[in-house]
Amino acid sequence: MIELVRVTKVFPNGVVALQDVNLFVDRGEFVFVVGPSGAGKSTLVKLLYREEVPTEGEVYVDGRDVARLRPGQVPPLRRQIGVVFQDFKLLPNKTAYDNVAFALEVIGASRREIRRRVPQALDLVGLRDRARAYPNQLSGGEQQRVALARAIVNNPWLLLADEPTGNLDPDTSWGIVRLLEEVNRRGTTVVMATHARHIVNAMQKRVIALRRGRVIRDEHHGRYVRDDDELSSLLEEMRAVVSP
Amino acid sequence: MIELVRVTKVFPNGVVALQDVNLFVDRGEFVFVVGPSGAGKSTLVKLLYREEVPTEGEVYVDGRDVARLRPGQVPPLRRQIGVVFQDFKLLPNKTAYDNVAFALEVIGASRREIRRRVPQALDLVGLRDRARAYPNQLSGGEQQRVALARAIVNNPWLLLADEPTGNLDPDTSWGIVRLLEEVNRRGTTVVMATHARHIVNAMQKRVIALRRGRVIRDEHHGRYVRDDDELSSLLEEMRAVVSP
Amino acid sequence: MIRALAYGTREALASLRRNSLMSLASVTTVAVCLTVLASTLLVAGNLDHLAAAVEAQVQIRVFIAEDATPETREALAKAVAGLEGVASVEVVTREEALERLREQFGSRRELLDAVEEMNPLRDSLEVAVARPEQVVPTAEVISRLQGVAEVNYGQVFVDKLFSVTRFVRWIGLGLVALLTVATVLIISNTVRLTVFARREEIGIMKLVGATDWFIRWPFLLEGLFLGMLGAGLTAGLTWQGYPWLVEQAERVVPFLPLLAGEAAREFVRRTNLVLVVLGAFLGAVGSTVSLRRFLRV
Amino acid sequence: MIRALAYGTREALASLRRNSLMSLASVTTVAVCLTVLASTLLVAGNLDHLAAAVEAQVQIRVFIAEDATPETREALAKAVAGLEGVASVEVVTREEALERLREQFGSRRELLDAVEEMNPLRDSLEVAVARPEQVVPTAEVISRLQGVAEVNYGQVFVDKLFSVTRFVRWIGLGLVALLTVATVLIISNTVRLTVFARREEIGIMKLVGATDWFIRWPFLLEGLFLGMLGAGLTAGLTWQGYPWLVEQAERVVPFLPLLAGEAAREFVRRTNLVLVVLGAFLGAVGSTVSLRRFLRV
Ligand SMILES: Nc1ncnc2c1ncn2[C@@H]1O[C@H](COP(=O)(O)OP(=O)(O)OP(=O)(O)O)[C@@H](O)[C@H]1O
Ligand SMILES: Nc1ncnc2c1ncn2[C@@H]1O[C@H](COP(=O)(O)OP(=O)(O)OP(=O)(O)O)[C@@H](O)[C@H]1O
Ligand SMILES: [Mg+2]
Ligand SMILES: [Mg+2]
Repeated sequence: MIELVRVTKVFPNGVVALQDVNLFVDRGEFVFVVGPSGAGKSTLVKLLYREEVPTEGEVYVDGRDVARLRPGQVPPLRRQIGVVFQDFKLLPNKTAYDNVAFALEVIGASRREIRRRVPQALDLVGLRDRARAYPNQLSGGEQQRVALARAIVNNPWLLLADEPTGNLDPDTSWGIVRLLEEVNRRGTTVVMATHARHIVNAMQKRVIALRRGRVIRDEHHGRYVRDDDELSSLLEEMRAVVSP
Repeated sequence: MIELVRVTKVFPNGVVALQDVNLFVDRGEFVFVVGPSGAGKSTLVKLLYREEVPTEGEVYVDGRDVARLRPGQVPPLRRQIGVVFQDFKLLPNKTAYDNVAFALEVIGASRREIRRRVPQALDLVGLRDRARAYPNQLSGGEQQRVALARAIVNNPWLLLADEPTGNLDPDTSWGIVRLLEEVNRRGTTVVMATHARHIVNAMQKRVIALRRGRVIRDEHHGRYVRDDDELSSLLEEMRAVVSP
Repeated sequence: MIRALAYGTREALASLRRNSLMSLASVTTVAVCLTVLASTLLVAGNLDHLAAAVEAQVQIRVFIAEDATPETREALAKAVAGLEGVASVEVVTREEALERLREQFGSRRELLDAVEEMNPLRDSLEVAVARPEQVVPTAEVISRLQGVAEVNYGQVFVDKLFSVTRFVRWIGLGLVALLTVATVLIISNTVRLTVFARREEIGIMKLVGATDWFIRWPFLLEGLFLGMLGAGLTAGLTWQGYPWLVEQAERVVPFLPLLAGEAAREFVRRTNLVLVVLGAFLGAVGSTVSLRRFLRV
Repeated sequence: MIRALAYGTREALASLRRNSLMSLASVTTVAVCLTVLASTLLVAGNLDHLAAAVEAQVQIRVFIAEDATPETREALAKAVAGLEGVASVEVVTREEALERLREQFGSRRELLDAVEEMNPLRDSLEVAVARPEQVVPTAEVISRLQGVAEVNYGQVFVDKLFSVTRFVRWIGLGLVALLTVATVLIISNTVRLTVFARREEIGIMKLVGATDWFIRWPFLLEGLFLGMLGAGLTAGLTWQGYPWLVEQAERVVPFLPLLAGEAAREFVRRTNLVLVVLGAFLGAVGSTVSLRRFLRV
């Protein structure tokens, strides 16, 4: 359960990243957050795991006002949330395996548990054979998938994925999205900020569109842009395919 | 002019990133490099500006065997090439403006020249108003565009763009691609590794497809995948749009 | 708890391996700092030892009344020996006193032949005290004993001597204090820099939900290991090096009272203990404290 | 060239500002190291000064033949004063010599009343030499002059004294050497860590086409500034602190010959010059050398 009440975020340098945002996401929902570059998608996501705190308004995650948490309450919050960061944020001194294991070590899982679940998670993102590679030995898309494996390995009730397919080819992207759908079906709330138009359109999930820090659209079974724009661009593409 | 002759790249940990790759790109061409995650696209690009050297074979850039350059000849090579790195590689301690200016300072441009060309470049990528922000104060897409501005600001004869639209929404992506096309029309050779299927398909440029380190396709007026796959997936999407 | 310890140790060792360049730099710095500190401690210890040796040479000379019999003389010697703080008493008869004087005159001793038969000197006691600061009160007490004609301990000279030894000890202490502060500052700065070099890592850990202690723990152990390793190097150096140096010095200045033998070994042992504790403490606490500003994520 | 200098300075200053935490840590470390080094230099300087003062008190006593007239005595004094290396000559008549002896005997001076009229002492010259090592050869030369009965400079004592002063100087030198090595190691380690913390930046610059010198230049200047700043702090401290310390010391041990006044100022001035040069050099060269391994991209 996520709720934003009249949230405004102004950065110290004066940039208004979010303005008067109201939002309610129920447990178990699958939500896309879309919008042009710099619209405030990442900022919205960062508010939820308290990398940022709102300048005004309240952010409730699982019923608690995130901005009012005492320092000691922040780690427990974050441990219930899986995050795929837009810039991955893998630990450079740990292998892919250890990066994923870290999310389990943090919650105090036993070594047996870790040995069981980490390979599973790496399997799910198709990286079992790259487990021993360090982040700087992985391709962009591989790093992104390690980040995803880390986010889902401890079965969080909330998964925040910030552009989780930006470095993936369409096929792999689809695999990842199906994985997210599966995770969602098992009860995890998924919030995914993305630019992948085709994925958003095909998934028929709730779409929240941001523009210059404001919510300009919030539709169930939504699409990346409004239908008419979408159709015309598809037609244009078809023409290109049919007559090279 | 770029030529790869029987290039193989095996990383110290045994991963074969490129295998027996032969390639010729003429001056002024616009080439897409596509392929699934981990196919070797970034490795191919890295060979061209000598971040990596081939294990076997030769890489010629502008007629010189890049692997055989003396250390002192590497900076001049790199200064003639603009690179948009997949992970941006912006200098964290410099503002957007200073990051772009750096590429000019490196070639010894005068301060007047710098003051003239940096704002122009930032304009082209739509970031003039974010010039004073540091990388950690920019959104993912904004950082990516700063990286692009840095790559084009000194009019390189070769532009290597590794996934330059991965963090951009479709509209902004198109703007960027048009910019690359414009740069190409002015004479710059452009090599762009990408997953943006629609862009590749619409652009009707040469497409080099990699798979597991091998070139599996090299077509002029190519597409992201073969036509029949493409058409069927488009039809599927249309259906989704027309009947929600 | 055991799991945390195991985890922390594993992480700390892995990090030492992965950041070997940084580890090397820190260990060297710690070792160098502590070596300098140890040298200063050893120099200060020797200065103190030297001052004590010089001070121990201060004696009280007690002239006995000319009419005293050998029996009163012995009785007085006994009484003085029984006083608190008196280390030793030696009886010097007037004949012995003249003999010493003769020796001092050296080649011109014929000068004293003239006074041989009349010998104007008196019997005396040479009294050594256990601790220098007891010279003045002890002399005071002795002067009030029966049969004592005069008490002499070279007041002016002793005052000078004591102010010099005090000064030398101060200098030693001052240097040790300076070096201790310097060591603390430098080691904690070094630790701060190594933590700084890994600030991103720390931020990432926090964002993934690690508690402060979960992050601190491996850093603490790593600092502990580094500090102890550096201190260990220093300890090995002083353990081997100090006796060698003393040996060299004794060849040049055999008459100087340097800390040597068992006493020296004991001193070096204690110094090394201090160093290892200090190194471990600075490493552990330093890295823990330095972490603080990067944990606010 | 001018553009490079301007660019480098701009970059170095910007980087100092942006990396203020790291800059602070390095400046502190440099300042602390150099302060310790400066203290050691000043202590060593004073030890040397002290040793020289003690050595300067060694004199040659020349006994004049008993049959010498006052004229030959004066002639001899002149001849000795003319010798190379002789700093001063004082004539001590036998009467003066007896007077001195009497003073030395203190309360027991009546002992000498007996020898008053026969005075067995001889006229003598007290010769001071300019440099301690001239004592032995000068005594040798004097002993061969006419009218000289005996030459005495307390051979055993002088040998001991010289080996002590030599030893003290060695200790001072040893400490200075140790501290210099330590300073070099610590500062270069610190610089290495600051460079390490920015290894990514350096890699990026290279990938964008910067030459090694283009990257090095700001780092070099930054190291130079940091080193000079740290040394400057130390210089200020010694410049103010040393005279104060000497003042304090002179209150406690006024008779000890410490480096003070103009000589001290000159010494501190020279020490500070060395420190600033050393700081600047270590900062500049340290950062340049540390860069090397990160430039291989
Ligand atoms: N730490 C910061 N300080 C100042 N401004 C910031 C900061 N972080 C983000 N911004 C600004 O806030 C705006 C919103 O940023 P945000 O990262 O939320 O965008 P986004 O929607 O995620 O964009 P993208 O799709 O490019 O990732 C941008 O204009 C950005 O420059
Ligand atoms: N430094 C390295 N050491 C070892 N293996 C590496 C290294 N860099 C890349 N690889 C491996 O080489 C293969 C090709 O990597 P590359 O980065 O070229 O892929 P890519 O085509 O760019 O993929 P993506 O689309 O995900 O960015 C991958 O399997 C990757 O794990
Ligand atoms: Mg974003
Ligand atoms: Mg890549």
